[in-house]
Amino acid sequence: MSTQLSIAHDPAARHALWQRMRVPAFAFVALMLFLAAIVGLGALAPSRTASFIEIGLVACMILTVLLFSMEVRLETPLMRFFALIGFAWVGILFGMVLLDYLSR
Amino acid sequence: MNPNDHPIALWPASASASAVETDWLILAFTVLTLLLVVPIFIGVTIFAIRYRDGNKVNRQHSDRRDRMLELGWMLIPFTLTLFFFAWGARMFMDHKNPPANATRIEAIGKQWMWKFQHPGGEAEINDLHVPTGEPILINMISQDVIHSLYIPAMRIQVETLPGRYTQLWFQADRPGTFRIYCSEFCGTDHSAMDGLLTVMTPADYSDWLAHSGSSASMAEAGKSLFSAYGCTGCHRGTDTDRAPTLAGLYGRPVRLAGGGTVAADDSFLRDKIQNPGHNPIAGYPQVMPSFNGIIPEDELTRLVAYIRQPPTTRKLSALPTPLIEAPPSIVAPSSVLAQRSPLAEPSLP
Amino acid sequence: MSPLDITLRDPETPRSTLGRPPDYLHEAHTLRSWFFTTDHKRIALLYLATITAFFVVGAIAAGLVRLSLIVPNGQIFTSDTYNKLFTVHGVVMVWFFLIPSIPATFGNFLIPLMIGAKDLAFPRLNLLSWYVFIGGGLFTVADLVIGGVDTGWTFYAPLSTTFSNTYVVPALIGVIIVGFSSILTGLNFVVTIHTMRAPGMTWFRMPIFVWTHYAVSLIFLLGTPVITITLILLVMERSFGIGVFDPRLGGDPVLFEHLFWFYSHPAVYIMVLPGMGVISEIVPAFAQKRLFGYRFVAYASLALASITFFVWGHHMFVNGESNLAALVFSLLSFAVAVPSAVKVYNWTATMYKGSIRLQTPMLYAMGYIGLFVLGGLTGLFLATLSINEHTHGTYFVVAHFHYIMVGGTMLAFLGGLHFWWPKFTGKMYPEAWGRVSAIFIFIGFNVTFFPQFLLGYLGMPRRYHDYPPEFQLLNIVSSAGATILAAGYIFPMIYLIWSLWFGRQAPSNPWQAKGLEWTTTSPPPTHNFETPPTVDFAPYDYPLRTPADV
Amino acid sequence: MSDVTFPVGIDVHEQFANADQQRHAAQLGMWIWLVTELLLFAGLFMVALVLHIMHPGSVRAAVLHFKFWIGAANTAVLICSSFTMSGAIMLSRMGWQRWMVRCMLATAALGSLFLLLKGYEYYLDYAEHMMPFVGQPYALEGDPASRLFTNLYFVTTALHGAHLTTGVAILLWMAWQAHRPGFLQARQNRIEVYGLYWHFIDLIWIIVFPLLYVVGR
Repeated sequence: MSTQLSIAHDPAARHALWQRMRVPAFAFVALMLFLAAIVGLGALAPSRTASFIEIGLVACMILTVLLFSMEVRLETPLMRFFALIGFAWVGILFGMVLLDYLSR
Repeated sequence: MNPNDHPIALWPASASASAVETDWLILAFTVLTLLLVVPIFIGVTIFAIRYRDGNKVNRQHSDRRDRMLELGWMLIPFTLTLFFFAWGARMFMDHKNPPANATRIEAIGKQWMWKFQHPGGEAEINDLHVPTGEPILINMISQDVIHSLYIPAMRIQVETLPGRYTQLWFQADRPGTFRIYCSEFCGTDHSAMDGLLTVMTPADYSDWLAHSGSSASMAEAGKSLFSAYGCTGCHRGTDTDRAPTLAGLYGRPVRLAGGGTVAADDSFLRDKIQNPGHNPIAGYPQVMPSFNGIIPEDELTRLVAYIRQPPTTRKLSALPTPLIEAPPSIVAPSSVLAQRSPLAEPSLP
Repeated sequence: MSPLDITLRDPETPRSTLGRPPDYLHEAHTLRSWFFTTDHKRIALLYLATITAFFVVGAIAAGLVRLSLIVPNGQIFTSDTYNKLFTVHGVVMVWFFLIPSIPATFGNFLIPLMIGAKDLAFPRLNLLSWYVFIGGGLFTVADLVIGGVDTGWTFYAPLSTTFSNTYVVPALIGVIIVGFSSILTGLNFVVTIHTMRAPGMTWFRMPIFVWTHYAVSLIFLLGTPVITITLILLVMERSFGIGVFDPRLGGDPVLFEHLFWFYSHPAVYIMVLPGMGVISEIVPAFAQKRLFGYRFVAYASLALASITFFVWGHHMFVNGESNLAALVFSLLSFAVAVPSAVKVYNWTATMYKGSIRLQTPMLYAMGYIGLFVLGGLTGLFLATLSINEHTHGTYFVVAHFHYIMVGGTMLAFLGGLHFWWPKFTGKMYPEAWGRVSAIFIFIGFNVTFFPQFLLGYLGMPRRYHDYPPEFQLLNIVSSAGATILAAGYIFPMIYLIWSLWFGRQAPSNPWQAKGLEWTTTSPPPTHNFETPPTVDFAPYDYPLRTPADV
Repeated sequence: MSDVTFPVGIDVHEQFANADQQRHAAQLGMWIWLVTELLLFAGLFMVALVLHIMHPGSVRAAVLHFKFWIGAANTAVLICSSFTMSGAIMLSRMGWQRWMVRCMLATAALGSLFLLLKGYEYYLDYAEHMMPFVGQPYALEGDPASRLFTNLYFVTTALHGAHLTTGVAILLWMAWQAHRPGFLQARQNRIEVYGLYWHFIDLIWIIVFPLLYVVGR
């Protein structure tokens, strides 16, 4: 059995936890705000322009999740590369298919 | 190759200026290819012999790299081939822009036959007769799966898609009999979906037309269908009370209810007859019934041919009031598309 | 310099075989030790046996297709049988032989050896991917052989969704399952190459074989999921009529082609790139000379793997794609010529002033170079828009991709099999038989497929069971060539198996080749190296013949 | 017993040289798997985009039938679950194994809530005749193109639901493993790697929700 440290009500440990939870909490709040904006736009002012703004907001949400929740900002360049390459390839797929559909 | 060719001909017959140019393109490209690959073949062979293990030859070399050499054999062949890209692209764009005066033939691909209809209404199965010296535009659609109308003597093919018109054109410059194929695999009798293209002198062609016994031109046939399916009930001449007018509609942009416009081309007209509720048009409530599965593909082609006519020749205002009182949705279909159920997966033995 | 370094630097130095632990083949003999192994080398042999079996199925179907085409009016089989036969050939060869062939066998066996690792990063995942592969493969092959499918390997909608009356759904499900095997293999390779390299094994000390497998793994990872979801949509369409590819509901069959070729064009490079890796090992070994332009060849592999994702539309020039898209796809397709040219010219330059031994693997490699060049350049013909308008859907296309896939992948596969056979099994194959079969395959292949270029330009459409009589002569020539080719395939199957029992014991490095895999015993011990290697030398460090040496 | 910390670490498998290499490999492996997941869903997003372009009107008709507010609530639920998952990861790094298990159970509960809401939404769709493939008459009969988008909605949400169900199952299994002391000492790595998966399923839904429910309204 490993050594067990009793830290039941150790204020220093709790403080360390809150320190660590600051970034996830920030991501949580940011995501909720973005979501509120998207839902608000979609519910109150649906239009073509609103659609483009919504897509922009989705991009912000994706970035937030990647950078802060999934901690890409702390990762090695290799992990960042693999976090990025999927989106780059989605870009190729979308770009080349839309090249056809938008010019038909 | 074609029925009367020599059995060991190594070059296909050609029957249009464009086909001859394609041949020149491929010949010139072959010459370039040989220039690029023959050195490799010779090099591999000579090196394999000369530098064979045990041969006493000078093998002195260093590890130094000539970057220019490597960049050179990367980029020079590429640049040379780009010339052929440009040549091929120019011809391709020519093939996509038919002359305005082209004679228009409607084609329908279905499992497993080709149906052609001349502007005067003469219909043919699998075989096609065309005159020399006149651009021929083939406007085609598939009734079921994807086919591809392939005329090797013209060095051209375009696929026929279900639900959408595609076009190809050519101008034959010598009489003869040439093969037509379907070149996109389309099921059991794919290889039986071929026929003969007979290119005739203009005189022979008009003679052939005169003896082929057509009762009505495409547009005339379309006009009677327009009445028979009850379209005249709403689309009356230039009257726009109940439905948008179709006079002069062809080729114009149409405003959609959802925003944006779409050009009223063949595919649009066909789509509107089949699925009126799809992408509703601005200004009119969607009340038209769907004719999906009710009007067969060849009748659709005739209807579109009728709507495509300029209003003066069509005299829409002189059309009679509805001939049929019954709502169009219960008009007995003359032939419903033979469709197999998507659920008809046979059970494994 | 310690003795260890000397053996690493110069693999010709014999190592003591006394008192060494049993190698991976002789460590255990139970069935359980094979079917539950996590040793990458044993899994590679499981794959080898499996894909050979699939190859035999596909080859028999090809033989029957060529048999049928001897006569023009299709009297030998009914059209349905013929259509099912070429579908068996296409589906089995593409999905169950060519795509896994080199990566799953040689890649699995050699990547850890070449980078000096004990195993792949996820050995259990590796075993799982074999089970997934054989599960999906047997499912589909059983469906194809017992029931039959007549859509061709391309499964174009709406033929496959609505109009075909054959057993399409099980075949699709099998192909979807096999896709996961590709993904897991690719994932394992990428992680292994990134994290498991021996100390000192930098990126530019890796053999080109590892580079090409890295590039292939990226294609597996970035392409396969798209074909998986596309085929899932196809299954849904056929089972529930969801309509995404059904024009009667406003769907678009051309969208299927886009999604299909987004994977299936890069899949060509899944087949070709590993072959290039094999050739890049064989040519320096049998010329005893460093690979010319190593860095260019390495970068060219990555360039091919990325450019290939931009060119899929060249399969659709006449399929209703927009003119602009056709122009762009055509231009980008020409760009593929650049990295391909790099490889071919660099292999040729490697032979220059080498010390060349024309043993079996080298014969295959030379054949590969010739056939790949022809296949690649006819690819440029097809990428030229107006030539494509004539040759699309004809035997010209068939000949072109067989030059790439048989002339390329198959010859590289056989070349690599002979090259590494001593390492895999510890036995030498009979050299004379090897050379005879290599020559048979080269001649048989050309007699089979060169006439098909002519047939295609003459206008014979592919997948035709009943063709016009004027094409008969060339078809007979082609079928005759297929007979020679078949003989060339049967020889190695016999003498390689024979060599397992009767072959001469192989030394650690029979070809005096460089590379970490030749520094270990033949066959290697279970954990690949008796002592973990440290690398401080360049790849392909064959001796330079500087003026001082001559 | 609940307020104790445990040493954190991993058992090294034999093919790896050290724990760092193994940790690195596992992390990279998961990222690569997520790349393939993204491209899997990208095929569906591509179809959705093409339908948006080809049939804007029909797509709008279908979108107006989808349960916008349930979709929005579900997005919020997943964002909350992402937060609890982050909590579990942070706690695992500090060695607070008991609290970590609680966070994992909270995450699994939120995931299940999502699935329940999704199930209810499917029920409402069924009741409104928005499930044409089950053979019932379809609410938008005159507009066949809208059926495509409706069907795509079911394929996409079902595929996402399958991923989430798998995720919840793995989470519960890991929580069960972690209820004994010593989990973090041998397998702390697993929770990190699993966390990436959970966040990514969340990210996929963040794309799915606007693409299917919001854009084109």
